[in-house]
Amino acid sequence: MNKRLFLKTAIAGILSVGLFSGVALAANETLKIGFVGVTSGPAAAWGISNQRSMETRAAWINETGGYKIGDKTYDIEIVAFDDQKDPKRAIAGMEKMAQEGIHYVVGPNVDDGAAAVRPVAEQNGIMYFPYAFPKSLYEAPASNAVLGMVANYQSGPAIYKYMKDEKGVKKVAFVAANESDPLSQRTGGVAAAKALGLEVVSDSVTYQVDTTDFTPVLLPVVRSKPDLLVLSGVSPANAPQLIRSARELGYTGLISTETAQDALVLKEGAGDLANGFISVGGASTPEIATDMMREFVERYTKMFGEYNDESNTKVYALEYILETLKADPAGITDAAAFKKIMDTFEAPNPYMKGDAVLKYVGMSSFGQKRQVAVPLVVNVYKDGAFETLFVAEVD
Amino acid sequence: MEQVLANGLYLGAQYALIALGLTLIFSLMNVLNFAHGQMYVFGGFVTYTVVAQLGLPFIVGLILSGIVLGVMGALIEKYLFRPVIARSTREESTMLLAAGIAFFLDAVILLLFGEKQRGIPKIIDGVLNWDYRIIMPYDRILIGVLAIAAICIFIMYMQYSKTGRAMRALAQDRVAAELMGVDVKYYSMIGFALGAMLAGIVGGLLVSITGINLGMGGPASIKAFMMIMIGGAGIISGAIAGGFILGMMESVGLLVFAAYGDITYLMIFVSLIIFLAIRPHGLMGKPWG
Amino acid sequence: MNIKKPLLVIVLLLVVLVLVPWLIHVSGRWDFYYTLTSVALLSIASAGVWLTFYIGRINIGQGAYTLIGGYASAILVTKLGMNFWLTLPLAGLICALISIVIGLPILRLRGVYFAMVTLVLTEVARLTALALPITNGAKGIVNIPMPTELSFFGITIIPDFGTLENPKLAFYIASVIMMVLCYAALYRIVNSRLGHLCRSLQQNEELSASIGVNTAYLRVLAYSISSFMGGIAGASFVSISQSVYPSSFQVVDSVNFMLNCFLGGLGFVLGPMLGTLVLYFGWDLLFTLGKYQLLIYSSMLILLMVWLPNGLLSLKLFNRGAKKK
Amino acid sequence: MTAILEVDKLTRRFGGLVAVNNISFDVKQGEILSVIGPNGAGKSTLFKLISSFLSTSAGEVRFKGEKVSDLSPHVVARKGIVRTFQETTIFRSMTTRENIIIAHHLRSKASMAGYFWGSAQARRDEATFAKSADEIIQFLDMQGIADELASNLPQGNLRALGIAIGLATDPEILLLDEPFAGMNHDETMQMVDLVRSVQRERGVTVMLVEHDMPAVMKISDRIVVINFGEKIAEGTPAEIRSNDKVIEAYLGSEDDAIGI
Repeated sequence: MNKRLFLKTAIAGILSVGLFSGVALAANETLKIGFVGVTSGPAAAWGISNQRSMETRAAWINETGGYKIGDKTYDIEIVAFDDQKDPKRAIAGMEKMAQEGIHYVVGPNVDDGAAAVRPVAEQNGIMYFPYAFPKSLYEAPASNAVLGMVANYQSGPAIYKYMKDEKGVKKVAFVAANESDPLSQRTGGVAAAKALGLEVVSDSVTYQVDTTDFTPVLLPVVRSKPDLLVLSGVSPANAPQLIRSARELGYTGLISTETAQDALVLKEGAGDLANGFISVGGASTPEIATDMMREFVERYTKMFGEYNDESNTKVYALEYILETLKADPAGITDAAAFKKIMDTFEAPNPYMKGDAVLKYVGMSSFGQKRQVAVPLVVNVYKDGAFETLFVAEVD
Repeated sequence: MEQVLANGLYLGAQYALIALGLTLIFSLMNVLNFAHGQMYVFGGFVTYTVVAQLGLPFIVGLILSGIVLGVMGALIEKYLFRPVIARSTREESTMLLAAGIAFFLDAVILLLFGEKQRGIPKIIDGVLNWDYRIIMPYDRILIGVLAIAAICIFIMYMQYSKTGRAMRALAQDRVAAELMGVDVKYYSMIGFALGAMLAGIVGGLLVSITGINLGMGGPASIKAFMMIMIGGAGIISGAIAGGFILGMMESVGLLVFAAYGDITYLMIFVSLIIFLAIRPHGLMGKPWG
Repeated sequence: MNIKKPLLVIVLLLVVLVLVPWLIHVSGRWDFYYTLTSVALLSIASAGVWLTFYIGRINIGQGAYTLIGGYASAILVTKLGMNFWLTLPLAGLICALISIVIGLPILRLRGVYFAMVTLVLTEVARLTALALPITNGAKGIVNIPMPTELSFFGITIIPDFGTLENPKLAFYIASVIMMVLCYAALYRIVNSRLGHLCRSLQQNEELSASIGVNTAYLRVLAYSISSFMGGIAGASFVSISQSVYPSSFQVVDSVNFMLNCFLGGLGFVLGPMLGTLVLYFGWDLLFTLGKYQLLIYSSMLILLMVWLPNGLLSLKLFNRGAKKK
Repeated sequence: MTAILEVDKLTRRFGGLVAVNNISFDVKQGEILSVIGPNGAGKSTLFKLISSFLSTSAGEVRFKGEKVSDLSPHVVARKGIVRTFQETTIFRSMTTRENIIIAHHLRSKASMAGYFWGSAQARRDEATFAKSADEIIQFLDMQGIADELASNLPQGNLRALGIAIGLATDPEILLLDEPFAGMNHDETMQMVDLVRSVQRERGVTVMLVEHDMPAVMKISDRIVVINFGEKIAEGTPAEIRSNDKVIEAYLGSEDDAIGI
């Protein structure tokens, strides 16, 4: 009896200590930036490249003496939460960020998660930078989400126009996984292609993300004889397989996507068949990368063993947060100040050669400035590396 | 049409091989191995490591995948499933264990092999093109043939070897087999190892075509479950039939429903439910399970 | 015995409505409100799964009903402008009705066959949500308003959540009250003749039929109660996240509901509640482990299972007062 | 004695196989009727047809003149025809008493909602059942094992429990599926007495399927013999013993199966 009582008390004690003492003691001059995204399970690749970009940059800043905002210098700490691609967990992650007193969060990676965390973010004054495209996240009355990359309905038209003008593309086909994000992107892509006067020859074929053989999926698409095959919202895991199957079925036209890809994955999965594949990237191609970008890639590779080209597009969100805070230090504790300065904020882009600047855009897509202006870099894959096809800007 | 059949056959061969291991384990121990897909992924990564990182021939990778997974399966059976089965009041409890193992393997795969999609270079180049009626790359044909060969070897083994016969007796009636002097513990372990080994070999085979990533495990398990339901749980021939049927359904369905893309799989799933409502034990299943 | 039962409910209510908020207040861990709200709602859905276990069916399809419930409530609120609190029972009823239609044919299946069909059901629900126009397909339904005021003859019963200073707390209170009600109902079912009949079904369906139990009816009844619980849990989640997507509830959720039951113990009414608490909270607490989170989490799951194959509640510590069986 | 149950040209096919072929016989009020036959003769199928666990291919079963074949098992049970099973089938994780109480379900008057809310009727039901269960326990002399978990009971007790479950439903006809299987001589004789007392003291008509010849000869008022799905003989034990067709049928099977 006594033993039981003791055990029960002990367990209760351990539990309550575990539950209620998790508040980390905030050391002076540490600036916490959150990350809520998927870093385990099937979609782990999306979140991991994201989280590692942030951690690389943070370690770099801390190693070189910290980041100066206003008259204080901060160490940057990345607080990461794995939402397992579950919108319910994503909410818990955002709550955790609020608990840690964090006001700036990168993520979530998918549409449903980004929509689900909105109430929590707005109630707790958190600005978050999702990698999800639905316009409802960024249009008023929503106010706390900032699109962290170029949306497909922005990059799509640019790519298709280039293809139409430069490569004589007339007929386009779309394939997408039957999940929310890719399907939404396909709808956007089809609309953009039609607006340009292109003929859409196939836009209804979908596949399960767990498909192990894409030949049956692509058979009807290839038979519709498009000049350009668009892989809407394709994940880096599926891209090489789709390319390979299409080519093996005798498809000779162009293939493109509006998501970021990894060169090594393409090389391993499709080999030479991937040559000519067009995708969207950041700024790490040799033509436009600055020394800082090169150093970033170097540090990332050193820290994690292997670089992931998807990170090119994901290096920006943290940079934007820090630069904007620098512009108005009040933002550190107050998202309202951050929002205010967003309209006028401007800083040089350290990662890309030329006179590109960091600023917030999105007036034409969302009616308010709720998107980071990252260069729209369109790459083409060639023998294990990307080459820049053209660079465009989004307003 | 020829193309559709060829695609269906190729898909069916790989599916059947995945389902075989799962159904073997189920027939012997009544365990629905949720971790089967993860084992398949693990096998794929072993072959990847051997071929792409160490530069050894494909066949070495394939054999090593089988061995590594076989050993893993034997250990899992001996130290995890056996004690749990012995002590649990409801045998479904093993599902939690199997799911725990699936999570565990997911974590290990992520830590060991990373989050990226991996693949190895094509084993043979070139595409068979029969008058544009059947287009089939040679490596795909080779893998399809290897898969069918593996299925045949497995059936022969179950039919004619002493171990195979013992396992079949065990699958039919555990108690009777025990009375007949079959070492139930030993053969359960061998059976689990064999099932896991099959998963590893499929992983190794497919890494050369579709590549591998850590997300493929869970969905692969679910697909394999569907196949063994179609054929009848715990029936070897049922699993093979289920694999080929699902392969054909996908191949045909994707062509027929191409215009309504989003509903192809919905159709496949709904027809599976209707089929089972009419035939509650699958094509050739026994009324057990 | 009869006096003890209401007492138990009151104690449970006191714990969740007074003790927990007090602890949260003292410790300042406000984020636990959401975590515990999740636990409450997920354990309602798991309670449904547990009930199907109780009639001897492995249910891996609860995710389908949480999703249907979520969509039902979202559509009623956004398209018809109904009050959320009315859509909540309606969502449950819609799920129960659908489950009757689906359950009639599939409940004849047993063992792994039933388990697999329900697993496929979750995927069917997701694909249907993607394909239908009323669910808004891939784009989901977003910007769902907060629960509004519920009044009765001018008396406010539930305030408008949108105007509350702390909607988090309001959601917590609503969820835990629902949870306590669900578990009280479950306890009542299990300890009444209804429960004995369910147990007879679990142990031997043929014998049950031959002593005159309408097994088909009882199975469908239990399954529809189970789906009702799934439906209200799903609807509540949707109102918290103010959005619903086809991927809001997936196969993983269905599997988790089942695992919650296993972990807590299939033989104990409070099993699914404890299982949900441990599994969900466990993951949250291990959050500091970073990339080793899943590894440690799954290892602990395996060890727990090897240690206590019949669930946490089979531990002697908890079983002091239980009847010797 | 009047016929309480009429089996009329009952037929059941499984694919090409005819398991029960055009069988007709009557069961009279209050008697013990045994159905015997070699293995695979179709005895169990016959039972399943009578209790509606299987649907018929042709013919029908009438209970007090009313058709009772091709219904649901629970409906047939409700009418008073209750079947126990070939396997020692009981509710394994309930105690003896719980087994018996649950088996009273047929007599319950409360609705499902009544159980849930614990209505007055439901409480009256429970009290009645508990009392009746005590009586049955007493009647079958099971006081010693009343609170024992059924899965812990030895073979002989299980069979008695099966009969107790049958009794609890207050049947008019009890269908016993091989009640003596796997028992030694003493146990069998005890069981024979038990079945006899059920018939005499409770007025239950008993129909049983059995292999054990001596027991059948001892217990039965009348016997129906089937072989290859067809009825080959019907009569008192004495008549059956001297029937040529029966001896012929049994000569085909193992010697000890006859036991005479």
